[in-house]
Amino acid sequence: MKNKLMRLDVAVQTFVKDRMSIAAGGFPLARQSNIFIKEILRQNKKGGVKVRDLYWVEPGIGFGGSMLVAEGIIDSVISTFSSHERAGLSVITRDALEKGIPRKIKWEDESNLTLNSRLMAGALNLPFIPCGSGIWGDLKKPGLWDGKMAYPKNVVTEDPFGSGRKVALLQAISPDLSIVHVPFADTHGNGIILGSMYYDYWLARAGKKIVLIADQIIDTEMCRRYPNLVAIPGVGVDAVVPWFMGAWPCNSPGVYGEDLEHISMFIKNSRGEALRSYLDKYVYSWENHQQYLELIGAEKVAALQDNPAKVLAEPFGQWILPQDKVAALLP
Amino acid sequence: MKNKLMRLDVAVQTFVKDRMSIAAGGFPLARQSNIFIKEILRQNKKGGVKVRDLYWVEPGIGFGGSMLVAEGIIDSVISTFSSHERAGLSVITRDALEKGIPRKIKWEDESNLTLNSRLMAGALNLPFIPCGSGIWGDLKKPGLWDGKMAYPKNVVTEDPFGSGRKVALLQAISPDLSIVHVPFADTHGNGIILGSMYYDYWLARAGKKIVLIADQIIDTEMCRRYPNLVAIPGVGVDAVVPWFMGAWPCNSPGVYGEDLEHISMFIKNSRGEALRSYLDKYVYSWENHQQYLELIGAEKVAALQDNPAKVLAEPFGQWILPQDKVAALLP
Amino acid sequence: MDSAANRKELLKLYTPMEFACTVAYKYCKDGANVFCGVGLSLLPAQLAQKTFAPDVSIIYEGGSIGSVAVGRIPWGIDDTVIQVNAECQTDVLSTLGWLVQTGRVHLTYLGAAQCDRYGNLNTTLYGDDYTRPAARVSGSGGGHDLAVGSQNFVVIMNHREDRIVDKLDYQTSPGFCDGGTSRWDKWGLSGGGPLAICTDLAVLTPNPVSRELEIAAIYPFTTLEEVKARTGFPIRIAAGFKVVEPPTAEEIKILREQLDVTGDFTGWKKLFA
Amino acid sequence: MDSAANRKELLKLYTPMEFACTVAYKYCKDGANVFCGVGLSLLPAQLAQKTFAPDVSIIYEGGSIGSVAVGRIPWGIDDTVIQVNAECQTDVLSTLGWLVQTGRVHLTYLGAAQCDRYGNLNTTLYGDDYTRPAARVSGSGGGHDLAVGSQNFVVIMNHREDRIVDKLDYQTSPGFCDGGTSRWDKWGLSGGGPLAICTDLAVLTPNPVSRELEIAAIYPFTTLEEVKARTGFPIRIAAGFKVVEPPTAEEIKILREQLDVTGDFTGWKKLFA
Repeated sequence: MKNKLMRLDVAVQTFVKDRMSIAAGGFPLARQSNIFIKEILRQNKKGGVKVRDLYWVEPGIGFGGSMLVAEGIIDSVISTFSSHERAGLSVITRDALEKGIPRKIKWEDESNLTLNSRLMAGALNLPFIPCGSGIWGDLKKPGLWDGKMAYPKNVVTEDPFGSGRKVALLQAISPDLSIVHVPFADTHGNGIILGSMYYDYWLARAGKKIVLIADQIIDTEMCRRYPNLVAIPGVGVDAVVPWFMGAWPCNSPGVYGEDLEHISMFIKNSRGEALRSYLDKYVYSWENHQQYLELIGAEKVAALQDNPAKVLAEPFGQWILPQDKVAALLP
Repeated sequence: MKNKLMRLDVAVQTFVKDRMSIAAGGFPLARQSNIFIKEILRQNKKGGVKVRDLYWVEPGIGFGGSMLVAEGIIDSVISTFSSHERAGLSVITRDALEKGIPRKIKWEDESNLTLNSRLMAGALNLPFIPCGSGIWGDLKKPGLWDGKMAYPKNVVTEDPFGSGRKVALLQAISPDLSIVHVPFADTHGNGIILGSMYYDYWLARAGKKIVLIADQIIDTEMCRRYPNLVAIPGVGVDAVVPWFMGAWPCNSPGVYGEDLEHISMFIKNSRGEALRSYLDKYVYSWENHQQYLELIGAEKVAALQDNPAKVLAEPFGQWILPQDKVAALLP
Repeated sequence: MDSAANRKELLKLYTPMEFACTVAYKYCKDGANVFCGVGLSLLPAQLAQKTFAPDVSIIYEGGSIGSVAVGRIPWGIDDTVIQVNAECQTDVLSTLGWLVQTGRVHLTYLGAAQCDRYGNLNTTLYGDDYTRPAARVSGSGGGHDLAVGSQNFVVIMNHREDRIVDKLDYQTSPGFCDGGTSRWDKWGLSGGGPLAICTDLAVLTPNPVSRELEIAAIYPFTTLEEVKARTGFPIRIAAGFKVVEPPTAEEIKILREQLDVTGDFTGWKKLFA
Repeated sequence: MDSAANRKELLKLYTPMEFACTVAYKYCKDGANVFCGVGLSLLPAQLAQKTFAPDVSIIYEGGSIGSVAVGRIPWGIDDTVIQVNAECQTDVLSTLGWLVQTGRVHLTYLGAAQCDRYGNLNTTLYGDDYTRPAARVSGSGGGHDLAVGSQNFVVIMNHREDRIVDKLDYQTSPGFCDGGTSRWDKWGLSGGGPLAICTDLAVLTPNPVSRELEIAAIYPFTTLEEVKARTGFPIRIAAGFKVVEPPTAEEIKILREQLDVTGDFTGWKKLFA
């Protein structure tokens, strides 16, 4: 099998195009693809990509998704909720939806089952999938609401096999790109997830292209020893970006916990000048992985790693490739 | 959570009823629910259950399924193939289909994707699911062929979302009972699979009732340390039957390999008196687990355990509960 | 009895949401599979688990099953503190799709921004224009799916005339739909709908025939008049109406010392500020 | 050249199925994702992997990906010897559903009981009565799904007039359906259909327009006449027709010493019996 390691900047330049649909994994506090999202913004500023209108698919719009909305490069969202969990609602998403700041965005509401089902249908190359959700209520109403519907919403139909049961047919979603943050991946693209999977099993598979961001690159021997832990088979993955602490300030169970302090600070700095300063510092100011880690701070990194969930990763330490070896493997 | 351990005989008496549908996991050489199947036959003889007509759903009819056909208690089969892999075709299934020996059975052919999809639909409580398979050819034709079709087969339809794509709608299968052999399960019903999953992720979930047969009962602490290895969540499982070597002569990766010698011998003894003697000895002659193991033979058991795939189970030995502790936990 | 004085006294001892939690947790049965969402809806199942229902299985939609939060109450179902000791980690399709839609989840606790007379819920937005909401709330998350498929659910929410309403601003999750048996006959939904709406003032339960919400109980610090005034539609009194007893010392001890230690959820720490 | 003598000599050195395998494995490209079934179809991808295509990824439908068989060639995709060192173990929905149906599988090797003029396959039964087949073979397994979704496939099978036929006894897996572009236009199937049928006598490939199978090559030990006589429909000669070169020493060495060690698959050990 092939070595699929790729530098962060190269991955964004290679896979991200304007007006594409991107499905991003994780959940508001967990394994969101934050470093990849930041790199989209950084490359956009540097001219490495030119992105104005993304079609964004994500279970819950939290930290990363909010930054894209804040920078005005989201045209449309398909999601099920928008919050930082107990830390609060997404101020940025609210401002966009309620006030059109910095721009009006189109929004399509789904439930977690309907959205995950739509992505599974995409992964299985089915044009649609039935669901018991989405029959009653407003979720089935047209969502992308700028007056020009991109497609019709749920079609409620009866079981053709005569049970009399009603289901909603949901249109499949096959995003142009799926991005998923994982704690461990090998050079072949085999991705291991520890802790809750959320949508990621099918969300990853749904992408026409699939990019993993991994905190640690592991020796393939670990996959051979624990093949049933490989949630995302490398044979379907297009690239793996190694980036320790890439999900920060979200958690990456087994490697580090969520930085609730930082997320709360972000929510408080989600408007105007404070937001500008925040983005300047945390998205645009640094130049490389080392500076990124310095920005978080060695003490903070250590504190986030010292998390009860680290027990989940304990058996695997011996297979983590050292940084210099990973650097040597990066084309 | 509750202790779901159950004795083999009690499990068969509790969950098996005549004219029910049973979906059985594994693949012809792997993790078939052979001990549970034998116990159905044994209880049938002893009067613990009275079973004449089972509706049998299994990816590939191999060892266990053939024994049920041989004893004439299968009315209908939904399957995708019938063989012992390289060891040969199932003589018993062929005799039933070609010559009605010992009785005519109804047979419905599926492909591995269509059957697994139908079971996934059952697991998700969907009445049907679309599929790209089952559009062309004879798989879509009525299968249960005694003149009284139980239900219509695949309905070919167009994507209601306008892509122009055609799909086959497949009717869901929600078997009354799913039985899956796993190497490890805890008392709460959390089932761990090592090696290929075949259909078992969704086949297990599809059952209205779910029974696991486990070679080893493990401490729940192992599930807490490797929660991502739990393929079948205990919260949905109804009972766990502890039975070391329960899949024999199939393999149970991590614990033992397939007994090709025995399977080849079974194929050679698949008719007439030889078959009778085989069943008398291997199904009906023994009284308890110890006698069952003696019948296989200690040397053979040791040889089958000494298999390169044992590396998959190496990290988990410390959590295997000793036999006396398991016995004490059995109600 | 002087109800105003009474109220004053009780609200020095307990917060309204502590009343709601201690009513809500009694709907949990031992051995049940219980689904928890975020915020306040996290508390009742954990309270039940620590008291009369040790064998309850708590399921979080992200895939965490059987975990016991370590150190603090989780900020969400995706918090690391419930990633630590789960018996099983699976995914949303297995929790909301398999377990919920096949009826294996006995009880779900949900929060809501609005609830209508038939127990239908809005967790999405306020305002009459979806394209520019007056206020966006979180969204469905798994709420819609749980309301559809869970055997039953209990809602915990605030009681104001713009929250317990005649008409939802957005129909996120089904209760009894158009009332009566329409949930099943007309809409074909599998689960049983809401057992109760536990607010900060009262407990509302569905009339067994019309499925319209009625006042089943009020907390001792309020009055029927206040509850009616704070309800956005004319509401009836249920048969067997009663006044809820205050939480027991044990309930309060567990809630405050083991669960909502920081007071973020029920606000109890403000009582002593 | 004395073709009878020639034939005799070559068949002392190689079995017909060794010819079939060494033709078939050349369709495999390095770096490709290749799907293997059971029996003979297991050999070509492994031969390619051990020669010019070290970066091939072998996928088995049960879920085993990237494994290298230990000790002996697997008796099936469920044999323990390919459970040992897989890089990933997943399930049938992920292999046949995700990888195959999204076009991520470049090449599949299939066996068949019958093949018709358009490369459609029967792996289910012989006879004209489904309810009482003259002979039951195995069944579809994943064959139908692979024939539908794999970018392309190559068939390895025996060449007899009742195997390469005008009309299948049972339509298990689609090739070019009714011929021409009907596979895509009429039936809407995603994959590209068969590249070649490698038999024990010849290599059949589809005409680029009609998609009817033609004789692209024969093995040196046979004749066009024999191949035509053993084909159940009048078959044309393809443009560029040729006679296949015998397997190389390296190919034979790997096939016999590393893959089909027991001779169960190609029958080579009988040559020396």
